[in-house]
Amino acid sequence: MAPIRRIFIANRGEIAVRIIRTARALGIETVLGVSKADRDSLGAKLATRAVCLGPGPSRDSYLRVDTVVQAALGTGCDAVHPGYGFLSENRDLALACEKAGIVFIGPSPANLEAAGDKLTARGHALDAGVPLVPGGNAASLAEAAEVAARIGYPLLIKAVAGGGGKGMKRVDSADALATQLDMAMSEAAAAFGDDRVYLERFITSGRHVEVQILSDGKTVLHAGERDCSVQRRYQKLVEEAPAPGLSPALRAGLYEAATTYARHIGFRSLGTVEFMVDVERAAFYFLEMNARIQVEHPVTEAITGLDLIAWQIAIAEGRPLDLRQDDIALTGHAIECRLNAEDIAHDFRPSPGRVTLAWFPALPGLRVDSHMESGAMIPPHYDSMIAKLIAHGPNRTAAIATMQQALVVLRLEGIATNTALHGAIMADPAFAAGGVDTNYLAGLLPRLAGDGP
Amino acid sequence: MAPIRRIFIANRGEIAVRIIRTARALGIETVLGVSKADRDSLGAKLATRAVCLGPGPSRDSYLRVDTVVQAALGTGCDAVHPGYGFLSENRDLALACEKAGIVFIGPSPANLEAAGDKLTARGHALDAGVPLVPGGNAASLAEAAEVAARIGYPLLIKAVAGGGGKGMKRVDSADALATQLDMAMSEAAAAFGDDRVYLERFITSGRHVEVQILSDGKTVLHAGERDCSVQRRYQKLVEEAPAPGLSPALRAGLYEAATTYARHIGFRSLGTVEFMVDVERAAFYFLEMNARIQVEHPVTEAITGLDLIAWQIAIAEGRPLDLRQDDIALTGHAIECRLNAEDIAHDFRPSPGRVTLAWFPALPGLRVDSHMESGAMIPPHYDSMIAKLIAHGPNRTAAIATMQQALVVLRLEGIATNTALHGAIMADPAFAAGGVDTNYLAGLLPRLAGDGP
Amino acid sequence: MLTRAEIDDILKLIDGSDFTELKLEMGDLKLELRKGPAQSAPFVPKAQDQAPGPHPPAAAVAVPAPVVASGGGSEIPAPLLGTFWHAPRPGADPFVKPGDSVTADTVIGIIEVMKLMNSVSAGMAGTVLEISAPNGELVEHGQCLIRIQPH
Amino acid sequence: MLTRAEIDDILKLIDGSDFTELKLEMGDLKLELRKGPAQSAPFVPKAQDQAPGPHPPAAAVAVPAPVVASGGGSEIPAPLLGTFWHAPRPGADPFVKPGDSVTADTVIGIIEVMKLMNSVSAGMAGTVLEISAPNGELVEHGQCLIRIQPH
Repeated sequence: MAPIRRIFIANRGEIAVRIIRTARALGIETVLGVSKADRDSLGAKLATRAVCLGPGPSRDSYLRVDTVVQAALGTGCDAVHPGYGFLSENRDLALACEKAGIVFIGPSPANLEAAGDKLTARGHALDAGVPLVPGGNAASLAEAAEVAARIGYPLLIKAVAGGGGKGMKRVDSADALATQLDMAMSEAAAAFGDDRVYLERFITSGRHVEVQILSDGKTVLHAGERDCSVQRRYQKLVEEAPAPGLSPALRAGLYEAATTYARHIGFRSLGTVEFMVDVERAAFYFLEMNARIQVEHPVTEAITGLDLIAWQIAIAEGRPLDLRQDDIALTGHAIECRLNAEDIAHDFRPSPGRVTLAWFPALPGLRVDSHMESGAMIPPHYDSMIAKLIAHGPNRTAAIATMQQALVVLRLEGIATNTALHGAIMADPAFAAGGVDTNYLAGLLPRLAGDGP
Repeated sequence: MAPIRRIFIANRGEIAVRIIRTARALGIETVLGVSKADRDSLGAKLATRAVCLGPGPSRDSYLRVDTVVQAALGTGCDAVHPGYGFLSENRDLALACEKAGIVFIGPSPANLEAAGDKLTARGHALDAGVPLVPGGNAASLAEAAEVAARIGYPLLIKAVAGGGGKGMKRVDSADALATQLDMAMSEAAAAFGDDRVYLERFITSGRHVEVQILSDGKTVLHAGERDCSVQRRYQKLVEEAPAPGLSPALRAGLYEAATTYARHIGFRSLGTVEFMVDVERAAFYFLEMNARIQVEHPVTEAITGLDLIAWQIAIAEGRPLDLRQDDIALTGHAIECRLNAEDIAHDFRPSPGRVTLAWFPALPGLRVDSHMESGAMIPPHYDSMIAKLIAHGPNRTAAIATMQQALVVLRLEGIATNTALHGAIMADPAFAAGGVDTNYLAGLLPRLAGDGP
Repeated sequence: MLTRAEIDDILKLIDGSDFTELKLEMGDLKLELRKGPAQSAPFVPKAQDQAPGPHPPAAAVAVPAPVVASGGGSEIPAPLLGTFWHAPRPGADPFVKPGDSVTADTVIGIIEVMKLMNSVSAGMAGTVLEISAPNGELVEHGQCLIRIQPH
Repeated sequence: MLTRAEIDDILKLIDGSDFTELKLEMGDLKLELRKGPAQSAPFVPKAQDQAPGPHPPAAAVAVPAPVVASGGGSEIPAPLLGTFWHAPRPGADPFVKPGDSVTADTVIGIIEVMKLMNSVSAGMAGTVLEISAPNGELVEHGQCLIRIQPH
């Protein structure tokens, strides 16, 4: 396959800037498709060219497969990078690119079907012998009640097409099932244009650990794991690599399961296999595979030294992975904090608006991925994440110290942010000890507000 | 001595931002004294408060000792940080601070006299048994001719009060002496308000190597050396740490000479002892001591992990250095490129103006110290340095690779910059081999222009 | 000439301030800006609120009222990104040419998105001054398609 | 009210554009800006070109012509940074008070820089509207000292 010369970026925000960074380093031109609300965004300035896809709301711009492909063709792009979210795991986009003779920088339509549809994904996990959380799909309340009776409460309803916590609902008892099912289905429809959901047993105490996969379709490698247990309402907030306190056997088991799964579905691209880990029982369950670059990929880049976007492009170009597993060495510890424009004092409500001052300190070991600059407008239409701080140090303590300094020193003004919450997490002894589970943040928040024990 | 609570920063540009960064990390407030031309600078936005000292020209603002001290008193500051250049080694400012009961974050007036006045500094070096380049002072052409007869040609005329190459002139033969002396004296007067100069034998092939000193007045430590041989007209352009290819014996000799000198003059603060190194003969000569933080301090911070500004503040607060020499470990290799707003295609003439786009990539191992942002104005009154890129890697090759990527990917538009020259240096096999001397850049420039061999 | 970037700058300035009125004169151009609920903003290109979804070739897309007055004409912006066609099919007469009178409903061109043809109407009555976007090339959302002298 | 930051924003905008004229009306305030060598800029606070060096207490500092018209008055900016004194010595009558008539040479206050007293004159004829900078406090270069209604 020919080298890629011009990439159409079908995304926005920090990941658009991130993709442009690597493209520039590789000498590849970029065309950024922006919504009207993102016309003046940093990504639009940094791309070789920006074209306006449509009005602000995502469904009229970033989520329009036809417009994206037309824009890519019309601007002479030979590849499309979908980033994360939006159309990143949309089989229709991958198919349309294939039809239009454009390289989709991601897995094949077949891979997307195998991994992107969570029900199919569970089937493949079963076939591959990868342990699964008990659950099943439900297209109606009757079917949901049936699955619930089999797996018991509490349970989680998840969007089949989902990701990022959207369309995800916890149900604690049978009488809440109908309402939560309705809400999950309408959220899923709104977020993904697909209201299919499935039910899964809720693991009350577990850690979210995921394994980064790189595969050229023949060689399947992992680039270590990430721990993403610090979540609020299934939205990851803090991620780190490696996962603290895993036994070598457990870690090896995760790597083996993740690569087995990827190999089983013939995966070719970058992806992540997510697990729920029950540390006490040294057990883990397959959750899903994300067939795209992830928000938290920089922590893996920090400890491996790999440029994952560059590898993703190389694989899309058809180049074989000229790496062996032993070439991927994990060095030190990295932590990422997601800074969101949200008001933590008012139930985390989004805080769009004009950023009057944006400045991040040049601390050794700190990387900042962001589309913020002084004067930037945060539109109300999209995700509230505005920056990722990634601290890398020789060990976890050093990474936390760097992160603490960054959180104190940075300036992000004009909007409310969750910076103080990150400061509280970094200063919390339970987080410092390492290995918190997915219930951790829900317990920390009342303590911080002073109305907990 | 009491902890410092509010620092008056008597400087501008990237070093003002750098000082604010550490002050914020330490919980210290900052007041930035700005000229009218710098009212809207990034530093003015980041400081707790900014006050306007006077009009744009430095002599009417940044160089006015009385105004600076009045501004520091009037804004309730308990300390003054002078940065580098401007009043950083001005004994009058240190004395005025002492008188006003304000901590001067730098050495004592006596130290400044011993180190800052280059003639006195040479005398101390002689006393301390540190090797010196042959030379002597000259207040008139007659005296200059006498010194020149003794040391021979080529020779260098240097400003007694000088630094940064200002007031420095090379004289190749006796008939050029009068003109160059005049020019050196008037440059020195314009730059430092002090026209005294001295003459020194010109070492035709040498490397500029300097040792970073930290001293609380009792404990004198070094933090390794920096090689600053890539210079254009005595202006450093690229610096690195450690210096490539020094023998362990030569390196140990430099450390010994630097700490001996600092101890001899009872130095207390951060400082740098500069040497000319003749690698072939394994010989070195004392040049001068800079009694301030230096532009190139980040390469030392990169390989030591120290925050030198924080140590400078701690020493100024009277806290003892709770470090031993063994605590300062040197890890990996770091390179700094100074990005200047200058037009390399037109004899490096300065290129002030409005920066339309400023963006630096968040590369792992890259630190960017800058006051640039999109829309920033570069006034014509000051130094043309607008950003420092510092690349740190496990070895020199890795640091160069990171720097090369940064130079390709960054965006600095609306003005001319020397980015391409840095790219050429990083790609040059002679630089890659390591250990170039101070003639290197003068030889590279014609080669790049295509009119050399 | 006012560039798009300058207009954006002015809007940003107005956006962040308490100004209620701004008048700008520059050569032929006279610019007046007012803030306040009772007055219409005669300046900002307005996006369609409805998504211009894929619809049958003949379906007329409601084009927003012309919004940028410059050089005596009003710009008709592309309601969606796609390939702009001057005529219903290759070789046919163009929908409109300079000098033609149009009403709000007159079809001025077609925007093709992945083989779906979306007709674009003028949205205002007037005389066509210029066909600004070339035939068969990509237009982005909001890009000027033609300029009209309003009646 | 126009704030200083807003004025700076406008100046930045003008600075980077090809505008030759800008009119701004806001309540009572009417602002007109023109670029071009033949016309004076009635808007930008002008810095003294001469450095206000340490000079004898009685030496009158040439204050630039008032430049910011706001609320009907003109601001007299501090020619240098220092402590502003309303009166020649503690307890004495102030140099000027609201309602006083001043000429260009009338001393309106003293700016002390490290024990050196620099007298500041009005620089224009008019009636004092307000003493804007407090007695005995730091004023920065360019800060408004008093406001004058020009004659």
